[in-house]
Amino acid sequence: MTDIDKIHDSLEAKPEPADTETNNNTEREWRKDEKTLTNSELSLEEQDWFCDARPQPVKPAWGPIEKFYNWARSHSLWILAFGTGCGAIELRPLVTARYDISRLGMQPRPTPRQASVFMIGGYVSIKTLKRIVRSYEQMQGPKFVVAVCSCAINGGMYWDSYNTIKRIDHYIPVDVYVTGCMPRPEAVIAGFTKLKELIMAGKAEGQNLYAEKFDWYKANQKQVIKDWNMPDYNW
Amino acid sequence: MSFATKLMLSFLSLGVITIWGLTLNGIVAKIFARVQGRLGPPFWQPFIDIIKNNAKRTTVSHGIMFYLGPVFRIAGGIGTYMFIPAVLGSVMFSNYSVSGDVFLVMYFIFFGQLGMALGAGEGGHPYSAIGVARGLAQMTAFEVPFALSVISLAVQYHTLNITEIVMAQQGSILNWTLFTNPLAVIAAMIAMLGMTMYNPFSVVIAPQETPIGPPTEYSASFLGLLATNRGIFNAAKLVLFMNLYFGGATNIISMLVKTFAIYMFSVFVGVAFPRFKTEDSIRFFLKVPALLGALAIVVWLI
Amino acid sequence: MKQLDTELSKQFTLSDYVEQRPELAFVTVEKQQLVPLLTYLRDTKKYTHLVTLTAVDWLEVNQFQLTYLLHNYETHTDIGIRVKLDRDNPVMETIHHLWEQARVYQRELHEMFGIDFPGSPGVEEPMILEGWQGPPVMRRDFDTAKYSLETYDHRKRDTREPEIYMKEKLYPED
Amino acid sequence: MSDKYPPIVNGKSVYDLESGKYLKMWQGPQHPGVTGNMSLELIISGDQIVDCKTHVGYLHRGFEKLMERRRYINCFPIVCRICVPEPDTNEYLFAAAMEDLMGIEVPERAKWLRTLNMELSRLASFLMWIGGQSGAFGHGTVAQWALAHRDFVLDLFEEWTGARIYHMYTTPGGVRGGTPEGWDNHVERVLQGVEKFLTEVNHVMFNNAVFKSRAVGLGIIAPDMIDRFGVVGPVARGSGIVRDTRKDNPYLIYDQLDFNIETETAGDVYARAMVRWKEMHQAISLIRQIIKRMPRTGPLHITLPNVLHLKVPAGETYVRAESTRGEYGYYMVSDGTIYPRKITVRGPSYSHAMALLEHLAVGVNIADTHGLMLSLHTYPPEIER
Repeated sequence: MTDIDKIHDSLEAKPEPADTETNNNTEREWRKDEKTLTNSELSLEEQDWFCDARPQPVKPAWGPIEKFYNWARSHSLWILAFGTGCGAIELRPLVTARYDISRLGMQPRPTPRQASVFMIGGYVSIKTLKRIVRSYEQMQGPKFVVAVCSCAINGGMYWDSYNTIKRIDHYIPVDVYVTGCMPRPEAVIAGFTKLKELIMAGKAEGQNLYAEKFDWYKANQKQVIKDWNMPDYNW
Repeated sequence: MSFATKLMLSFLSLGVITIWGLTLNGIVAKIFARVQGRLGPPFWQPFIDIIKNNAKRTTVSHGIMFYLGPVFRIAGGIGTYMFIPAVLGSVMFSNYSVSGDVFLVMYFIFFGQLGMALGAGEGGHPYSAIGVARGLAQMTAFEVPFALSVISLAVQYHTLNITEIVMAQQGSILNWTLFTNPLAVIAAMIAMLGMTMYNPFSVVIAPQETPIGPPTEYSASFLGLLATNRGIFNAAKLVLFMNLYFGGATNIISMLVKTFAIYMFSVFVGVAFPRFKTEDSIRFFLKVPALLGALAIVVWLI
Repeated sequence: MKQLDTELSKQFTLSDYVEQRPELAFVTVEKQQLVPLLTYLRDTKKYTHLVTLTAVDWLEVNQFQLTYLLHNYETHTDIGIRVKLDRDNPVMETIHHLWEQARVYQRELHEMFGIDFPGSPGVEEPMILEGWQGPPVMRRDFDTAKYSLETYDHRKRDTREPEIYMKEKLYPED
Repeated sequence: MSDKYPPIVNGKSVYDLESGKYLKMWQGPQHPGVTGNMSLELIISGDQIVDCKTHVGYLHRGFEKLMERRRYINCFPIVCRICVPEPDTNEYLFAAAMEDLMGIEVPERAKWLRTLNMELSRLASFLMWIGGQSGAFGHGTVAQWALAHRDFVLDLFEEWTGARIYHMYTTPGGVRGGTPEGWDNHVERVLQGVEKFLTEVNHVMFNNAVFKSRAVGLGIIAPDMIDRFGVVGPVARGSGIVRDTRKDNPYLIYDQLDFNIETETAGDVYARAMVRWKEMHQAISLIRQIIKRMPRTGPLHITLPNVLHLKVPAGETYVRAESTRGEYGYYMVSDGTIYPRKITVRGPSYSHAMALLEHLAVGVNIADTHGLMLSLHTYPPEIER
């Protein structure tokens, strides 16, 4: 079995009966300390498969070098190709001939490992939020989040829906918001330009924020995702 | 000339060819964009991407083989280049051409892919595994016409040394293999389409069919290494084709112009075609191109 | 359509015939007779296309109404078959053997209304809501706004009464 | 052949992943080849799919629930969001269901404008599809061209209705406004561009040997599957079934327009693509006819009482229209209050993406999954609402 199988199997796996867990837990205590996560929602077998290290904030490099790095980062923003809501429909004009963000050094990237920008397109349902958290945690830092559409900001017209979250910044750190329903592609480009400015100024430290306030974010996520059956932090 | 000077000069030429290869990639992205009706990224975009990838703060490794995958890949790229004389007669660009280096170079072309396959396999992602399976299958297929074409050249020139093959083509444009052995050139150029992994043979790294093939799990500096290798490897392959089929180069300007022109062949095919499935592409390579290659050998044997 | 209704009435217990448009009529049938009626309509009367299968919650009379909408491609007419179910114990026969896509509709109804279709493949699996722990959401006694306000963090916003705000903004001296 | 596929027990195939014969692979929701936000759970053996399961629900917002607690006019901003790339069908159908229950006849000019609105949006939706279909087979160039032309069509919408994506143009009892001055010339210019593009698509995509080698014979829908799976629209017409809601149950002014039902007989991906290509020409011709014959004066909408307190008479109805994916319908139940009792949206993607795709994907090469999926032209938001 490969990694992704285990992950997806684990999404459907039932939690282990409580009695076996208490029996074996003592054997595992030796490797738990304040730097590891409990992964308590997983079965014991699954706890062996997944990494239980906590994300750590990473210090920026020495001044001028970090400035140079930030310049490179801001001129090579790779967007994760994950259309999470209606906003994804404007992603296509953005990457194609009319608005063509590739001239700004951006391109869509099919795998989270290689992407650096997560574009949240609009409303986020609970089922998608789970995947967003997974994808976001799999991205390698520094990573940035641009939340497009009003629904990602305050729930928008789905404020009374039982299945959408109302503000995305309680679940993952957001760098730039773009309002509108739909925001025009120009507005999204303006959002990306703002993100570039933030990166150049060294202010887009969402990854470190996530690592520092990890417990708060995790508690928020677990509050709405009722069937949390994945590791606490997805490397 | 001492060994140390020679080594230093070789690495200098490697630096030049890396920059040229990456620039070529940038220009190609620009050409693609223009055909598709957009402006496209600036041609220096590959350099920024490499800097950015190396500037990533975190990365994920899945074990020692995963780590070594890109290293093997770039070793394959450098190895390919190091045994080809890029510019005939130049001290700096002559590299380590020895007798029989054609086969050494062909081995290195294969070597990088194999190392990458092992590394990507340890990543454990099914997309990587499928990409690796597709890549190796397709590579085995396009190696057939290419190898046949190279053997035809060996029969034609009675040598396996690239420098000697280039020497034999000097004098007039009519001495180029392109005109003396067109069948072999056609077979090899079709094989090159598979090698450069543009459409219609791009299913290995296709973003839609299964994203994104072997490098699915690679991030940060691993990806930077792979991107650097893409520059070196492409340029090295182009230099090899130039030497074998297009009369080589006697100065650096003609080298740059010829490699650019050869690259454009696969780019213009790539921009106008959808991509083949793996089975289709294997079937394609083993039909007409392989037959042409075999015919080229037969013609020269008779 | 009226002619079809009279023809069907000879075999089945039909009631509440409503002709909404000349090509669209609705009729209620007994729960037990539904599958024979649908089979008859499909095989004999050429109502071959299952347009949709949906449910309406009549909370006031403690009933679910299932609506099976069929279309005839030759006469271009639609007939909607209504079935009333007891709201406390909603169980209905499955029709996935008649139309393949019915199992998807039944799976959705099972999830959204809690109506059970024994024998329908995969009807127990969650389709849309993952890890949902509340009551079936489309039932009318489930209040989505209340649930949303209780469960999710809402962004605080300045809500101003337009009349007062305009007065303050435009005529502060009044 | 027979032992390659896992046995099917009780409608579900049973496979043992531990045997090493099968590999479970997920595609989506984070996957550039999947349309929108849905995922496929594939069991593969070698390079072939032996079992496919569609997972939807990533975009569920509970429209049908939200509409129960909104007044009729308040539903209008949200109905168009049910189908993002082609919202106008939703707007028209919601209005039509209300008008049917209330017994309202809309003015003649509004009917023409509604038809024009829907045909333009049909063109935009098909252009989006052509981008997806060519992209799924790796033809990025055609995809880029197609989406650029779609954007020009959206520009027309913007000039006309003020919005690019969600137009909210059709209101109960009529439409929001007429066409602006000089707009007809812009339409003609864009249509000429699209026509030129379609000719190029024919050269570059439909006559391309690689595209043919992949699309011909892939995902064949036999005519006997049509009724069993509830297949509608261009997918059915690709299998030689002559059905089109616009001809069969004419609504608006389609009975006054001159067009034929386009069909192909092969039933594979290529045939479906060809049907859509023809229908794009058809849409262009219809837009030209409408612009030529459309009444320029007259009322745009009838006067309704205070719409916030609008009561719709009790009753139930079903209205349908032909969208780019096929028959799109609204089933509306009213209990005579200011709130709708129940609205069910019957999206064609529903049966196509779930039951039909799961059936068709078995035996297909894994690289062809997305070409097959795109050829069914599914939009996930309308599956889960």
